[in-house]
Amino acid sequence: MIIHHPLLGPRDAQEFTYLGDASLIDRPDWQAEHAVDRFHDYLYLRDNPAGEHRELWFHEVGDRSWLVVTRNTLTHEITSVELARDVARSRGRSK
Amino acid sequence: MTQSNRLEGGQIDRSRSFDFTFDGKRFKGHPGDTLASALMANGVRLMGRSFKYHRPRGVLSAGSEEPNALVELRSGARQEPNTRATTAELFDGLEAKSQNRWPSLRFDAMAINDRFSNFLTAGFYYKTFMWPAAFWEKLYEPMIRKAAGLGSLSLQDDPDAYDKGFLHCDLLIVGGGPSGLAAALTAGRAGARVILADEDFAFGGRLNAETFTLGDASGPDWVAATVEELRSLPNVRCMSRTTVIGGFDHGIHGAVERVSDHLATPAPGKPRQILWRIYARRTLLCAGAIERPIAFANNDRPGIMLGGAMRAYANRWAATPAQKVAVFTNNDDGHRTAIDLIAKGVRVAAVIDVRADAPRLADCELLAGAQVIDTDGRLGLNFIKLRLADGSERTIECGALGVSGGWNPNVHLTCHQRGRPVWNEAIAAFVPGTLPQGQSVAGAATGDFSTYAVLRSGTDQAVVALSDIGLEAKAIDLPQAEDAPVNLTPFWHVAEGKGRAWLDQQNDVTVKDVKLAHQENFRSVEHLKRYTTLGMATDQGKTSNMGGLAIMAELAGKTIPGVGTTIFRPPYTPVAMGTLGGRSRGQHFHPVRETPSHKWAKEQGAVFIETGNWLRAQWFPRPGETTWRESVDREVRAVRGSVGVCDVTTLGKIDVQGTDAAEFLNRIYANAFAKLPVGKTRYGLMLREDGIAMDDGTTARLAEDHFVMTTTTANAVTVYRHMEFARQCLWPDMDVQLISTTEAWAQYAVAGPNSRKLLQRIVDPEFDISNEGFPFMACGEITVCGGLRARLFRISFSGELAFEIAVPTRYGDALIRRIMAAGEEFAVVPYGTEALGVMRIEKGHAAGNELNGTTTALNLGMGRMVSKKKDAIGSTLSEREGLNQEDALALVGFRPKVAEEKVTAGGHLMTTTGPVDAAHDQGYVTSAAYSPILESYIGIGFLKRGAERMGETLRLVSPLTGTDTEVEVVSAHFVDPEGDRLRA
Amino acid sequence: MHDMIALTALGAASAQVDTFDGLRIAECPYWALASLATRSGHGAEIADAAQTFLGAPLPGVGLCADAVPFHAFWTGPDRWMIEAPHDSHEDLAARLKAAVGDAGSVTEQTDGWVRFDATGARCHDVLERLCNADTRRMNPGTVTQSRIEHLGCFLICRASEHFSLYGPRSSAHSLHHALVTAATSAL
Amino acid sequence: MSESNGCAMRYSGFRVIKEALTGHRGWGPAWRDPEPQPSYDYVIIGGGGHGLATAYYLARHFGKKRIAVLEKGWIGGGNVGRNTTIIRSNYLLDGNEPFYEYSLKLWEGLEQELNYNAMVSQRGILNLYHNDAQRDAFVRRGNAMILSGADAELLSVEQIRARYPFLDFANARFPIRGGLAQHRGGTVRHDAVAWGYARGADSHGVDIIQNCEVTGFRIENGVCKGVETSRGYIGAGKVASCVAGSSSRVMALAGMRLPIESHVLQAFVSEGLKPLLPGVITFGAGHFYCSQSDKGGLVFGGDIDGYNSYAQRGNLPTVEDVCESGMALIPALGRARLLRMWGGVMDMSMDGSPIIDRTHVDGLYFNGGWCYGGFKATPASGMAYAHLLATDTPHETATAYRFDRFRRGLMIDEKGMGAQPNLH
Repeated sequence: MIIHHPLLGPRDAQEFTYLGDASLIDRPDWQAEHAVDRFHDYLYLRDNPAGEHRELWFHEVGDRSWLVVTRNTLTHEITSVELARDVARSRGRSK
Repeated sequence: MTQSNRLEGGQIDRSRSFDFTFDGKRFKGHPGDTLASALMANGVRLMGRSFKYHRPRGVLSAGSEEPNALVELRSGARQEPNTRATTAELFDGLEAKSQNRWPSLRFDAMAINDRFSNFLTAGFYYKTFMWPAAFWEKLYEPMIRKAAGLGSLSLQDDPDAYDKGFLHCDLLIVGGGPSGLAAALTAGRAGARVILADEDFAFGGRLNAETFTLGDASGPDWVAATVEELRSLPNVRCMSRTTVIGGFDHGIHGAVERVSDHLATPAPGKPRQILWRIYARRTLLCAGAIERPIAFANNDRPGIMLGGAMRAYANRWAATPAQKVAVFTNNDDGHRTAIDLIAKGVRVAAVIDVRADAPRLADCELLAGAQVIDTDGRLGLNFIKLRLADGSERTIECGALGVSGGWNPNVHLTCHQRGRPVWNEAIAAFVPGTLPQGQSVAGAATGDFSTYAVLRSGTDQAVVALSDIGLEAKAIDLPQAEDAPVNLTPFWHVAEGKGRAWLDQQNDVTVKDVKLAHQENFRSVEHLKRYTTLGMATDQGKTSNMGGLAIMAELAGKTIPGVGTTIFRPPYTPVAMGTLGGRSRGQHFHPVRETPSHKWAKEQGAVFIETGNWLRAQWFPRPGETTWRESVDREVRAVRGSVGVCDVTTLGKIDVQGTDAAEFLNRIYANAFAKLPVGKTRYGLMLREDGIAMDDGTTARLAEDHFVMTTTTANAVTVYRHMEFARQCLWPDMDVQLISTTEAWAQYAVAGPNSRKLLQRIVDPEFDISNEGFPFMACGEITVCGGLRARLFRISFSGELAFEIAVPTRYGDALIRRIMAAGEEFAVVPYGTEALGVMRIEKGHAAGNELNGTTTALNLGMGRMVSKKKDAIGSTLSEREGLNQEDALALVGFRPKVAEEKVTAGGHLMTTTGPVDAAHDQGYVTSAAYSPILESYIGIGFLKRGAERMGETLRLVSPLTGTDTEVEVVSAHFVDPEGDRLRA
Repeated sequence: MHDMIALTALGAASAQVDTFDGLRIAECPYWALASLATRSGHGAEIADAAQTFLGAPLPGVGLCADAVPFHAFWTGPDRWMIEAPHDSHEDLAARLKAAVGDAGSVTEQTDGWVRFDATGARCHDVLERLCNADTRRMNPGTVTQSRIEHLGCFLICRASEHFSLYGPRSSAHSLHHALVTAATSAL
Repeated sequence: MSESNGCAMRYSGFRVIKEALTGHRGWGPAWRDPEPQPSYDYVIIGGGGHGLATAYYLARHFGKKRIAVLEKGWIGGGNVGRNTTIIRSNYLLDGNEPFYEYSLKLWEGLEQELNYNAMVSQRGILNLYHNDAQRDAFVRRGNAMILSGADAELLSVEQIRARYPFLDFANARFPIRGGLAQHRGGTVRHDAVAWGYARGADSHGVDIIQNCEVTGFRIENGVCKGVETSRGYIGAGKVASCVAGSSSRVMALAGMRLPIESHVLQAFVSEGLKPLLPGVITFGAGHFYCSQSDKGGLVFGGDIDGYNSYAQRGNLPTVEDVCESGMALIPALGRARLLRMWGGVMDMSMDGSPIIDRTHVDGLYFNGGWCYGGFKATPASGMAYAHLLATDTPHETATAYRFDRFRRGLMIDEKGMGAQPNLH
């Protein structure tokens, strides 16, 4: 596969390490009510769609950016690639 | 041996001869020959035996689709089973053996199977061999296994080298026949980066096999001129002997270049084959078409072959399978075989055309509306038996029969990403359907079979493909060329005839087998394939699948596309495993990581051990020491008695900087880090988000905004990645910067009561490393040996007074020599990973065996370290009940009741009174060693409620190793439990 | 000054050079390296400080900057590697840190890496056996990362027929073996 | 036991001979192709090995009637039809080992049970180790196996060399230092398992309905009443999902999110070769395991590609990685050719262990999360699932395979990789 890195352009997926669903960005608040349940859902449950999937890839043999890749799990077609840091910020994550 | 069946002309170099042997018999051939063409020229028709019935078989095709003519090529360690004689290029001294026969190809004892073929129908083995139960493995299966397989491996290490590489292009053209050449010329002239790949050693495809002219030139001459121009273009890479084996995601293709297979042995340092990974912006498939046979009774005798192959042998290789041949066809193209063979002076007995209205095209007898209903000849064809249009029978004597059932576009590569081909009624064949992104198809692979049409689509499709990527190209001027339409009446098998009619010649699947599969409800195309093994042989059914589908369609009352197709999967043709492995062989399977003291340790005669990719000194034997234990015991005693030095560079080191570095570490580690003072080091326990221990190590604070973290050797990469995840994805606005410095610094542990005294001779005097000036867990940047920058950490894994000292790696070798020289007075010893391991077990420190991915902080006795007052990765989920059970495992130590008895790592703990089984398991020993200090074996491990069971006697059972030892539960801190020594 | 003798990554006192028809592969131990990373919100300051220190602006994505005696190349978002002669700049990291102050994080990287330079008309024929970088299309003054023999490496195009390859120092022998094997195979 | 409306016909050597002599006209269909009934007591979704085995045991051992297996495509077309055919029970953890050992025992009697020769071949499986830590872990595992009633033997290098002289003992980057053998492990002809269970289930009256895709669940007041399918609504007393790689897709129709990701695992077969590998062997220093089929092909595989996928195909880097490891272990393989590669969709769970459990919807049951180890589990999975469906209590060997183990922190993590499915 080829991932179009937002900074570096097309790169072979072999340079990357895969983590999983991009929802892993949305780490719950440790002080929230039912934090254990929230963490359980966050860590263990997956949509696992057959179709478009937003997922985290790490450019390990590269610039060490974490990327959010939108990829179709039926065809492997990739429709968008973003820097995970930007996605995290856009989802309200900060410090 | 004379080349009795060699004809005039052809593209072979008659000025030179090659000697070769087949089954020990000597023959001669010429450059340009394949093994098959050379054997054919020498009058050899019998080349192999089939898989199940051991039927005598000859060549069916003239290409990589060959199911029959498979040989063991070369000998010794280079023996290469199942090699297609049809693609094996002849070289001087070539050796080939037939396979799957005993004692000889002509007299094969296993041919008895053929007599019992009625019992050995599709799937018969599922219905029998069940009684008595024990006989399957003892009798039946060994029998079946012995008969299995075709050729054999030598079982010697493959002596050849393989290589890999990466290529980039605008347009990858798969296939160098007329359409591929036209496309390459189009794209090449336009300046595009082109790769033209063809599996053959000669470009030209069918132009080499036919007698067509292009404009004024003969086919081969046009090819030569075109290739010459292509080779002159710097932007075109012409790769013959290169098979594109598969199309993968996003335009990546795999291709195998056979660099040295046409040589007796590869030149020194040169690879046998290269696996290329081709990154193509666009791909044009010009893979041509493959002819298909017609099934009829006993259609598998040597001499019966595809019509197109027969004329390829005649035209390209000047060889004929027999002096008198016949042709059996359902289409006009079949007649070309007769025309061409007649032109070559071969007698063509008749053209048998199933079509009642067949045109008379060749200058020989035409039997329109006739069918071949049987054949005769034990090891090669002698007679064919016909049913004529008027219903009468006739027998014709001939040594070969060219069979033409039409052509199947070679859609293989269009389907590798699970595209399905679509049915084209006009040619009664599947043509490409939905294509993978970036791929287009031209030439015969689309179902256009005339020479002019394939040239036209080659150049036109190249223009379109390039315009897709913004490159402008012009169609080339096409020469005048043959432009005949396809005239064909679909005809798959002759219904008449008592004998078996073969579909898959290699796996011996007949029309009857398909009928039986249908009868037993194995009707889905995948069930058909799996039940009968149709198309599962080394040719993957390139010439047989269509026939099977057609017959199933007939039986099921469906159309052929209604039955479906099996899935084409890579590789297009089988690929040597060595090629896929490439350079990663033997010692170079994975890169080696050497420590800074490697060279020195080697000089000392150290024994090395793999630790991941690192090579570490395991121990340093001394003269007179006969066992590793002697060396390791000595090293441990020396450290605990005076001082030793150990290379600990392999521990991961991550430089953490930034104004939020402290808070960041506070969230990465389960224990508190925010308030670690500058100049101090702290042990940290890192959890995964699921609350399980991930890694541990010490982290030093060099400045307010600067830490150096150490990880275990094994987890250096994962921890670094995990921290980048936390930094970029969880807390993107934290001011933290990370970088690995693992191998930038050579780091040595200097341990033992005399370690300070030793280091005082290394560390420059302005740095106070006394216990007061540099207490336990201190750290700092210093200089050594007269001004070399260094880092010093007062940390201890051994439990002794100890330091770790680091200098830039290039000085690591000098430093170890200095330390050894400076320590002579204290009899300093180098120690390896074994002694390190013994001492950490004596101290009860957890390492990889304990941090096995299932242990919690609580298990490790560090439950209280997990701060509940802060957010750290893993802290929330570590609150779950399963991680806090009352009978949770706890890390404790074990000593045998009898000191000489061994403690077995991996042994399980049982009470002395209860049963010994899984249900009563109390825990297990993770690490064990002989402690020369305690003069006893010791172990550490996990025990249910371990902390409460000090002093209890347990059984340590290891039925696997045959040991059963009584052990006492003790503290894991065997040596210096109060830690006085390390604070000294 | 100390008198400690440095070894090259290949474990010798001096650099290894291998020559082939159309290619020279040389170990280059004579360079000091320091990484520079921007602290949050200090982009402008680091740019100024680096410009002052290096005499050239910090290079953009995938680019290098040359300003004798320095060479800088991009390694990731807001991260660079600075290269300088080891003889004169063994303390490169300290000097760089002094120059950028709290605007940047600086880490000594000198001995984290081994550098091999491949020069000659045939260098592409060998590099294509080693990594997936499209070296024939790389412009002088660009840098990319690639996987060579399972190792993560930097590949710097210094001129159309001159590439520097930085790989992990501990695997210098494996990397060297790969280079030589590929060169023998291809040339 | 009733042999109600199935097309039962006893197979035997005698029968084969008789049919051979009479033109094979007597062989009937191995299973029927019935039209779906309006409703069943049990509807099993998924005609793979596990689904067919579940139906078989439900009918044969629990005496249940009115059972249907709904298959989207053709039976046996999922992972049972595309795996590397290995059976073994060499597990470490309490939650797993008894289950897999039970499965192995069921394999041992399978052919007589089914009257179908699935070629269960206990040729042995050997896991190599290359360092002390691996040895210690294997010792612990081997002991756990023996303590659970399974067999295990620790082999020395010399013992391994005697059986596999062509492994790289001389020049290996990671030398072989020993191995853990389970002699009762081995291989089974994978397609035959599906066909054998299908034939057995059919002969006990189970309706096997191919080309019938489930498109929805009818759930009323928290109770599952039946399924919508491409062939119409089918009512059901109990609905049992058993769809492996498609688990998330099917259960999403019931509004559930699972602790499962679907990943692609590639597998490979070489050209047919004369016998060289006597048993199953796994490399401990890379991703490679291999056996040789009764037809002579080397059947081998390695690691999953590592990314979520339903595409049933993988990519080149994994192929290369597997072959590099193969060459590192057996340098003679250089001249064997890889014939075919394929990819299956693996239901990778969050701890690498399966789930056989009820769901929060009454009457809806779930079996999945088999990762790439589902084939060897087929008999026990079928039996345990049938047990759960028939009695609403878990089978004694499958009590740990619950959904709530993640919430409660009772993961069954053989590899210790945590909640990252692609690492299991």
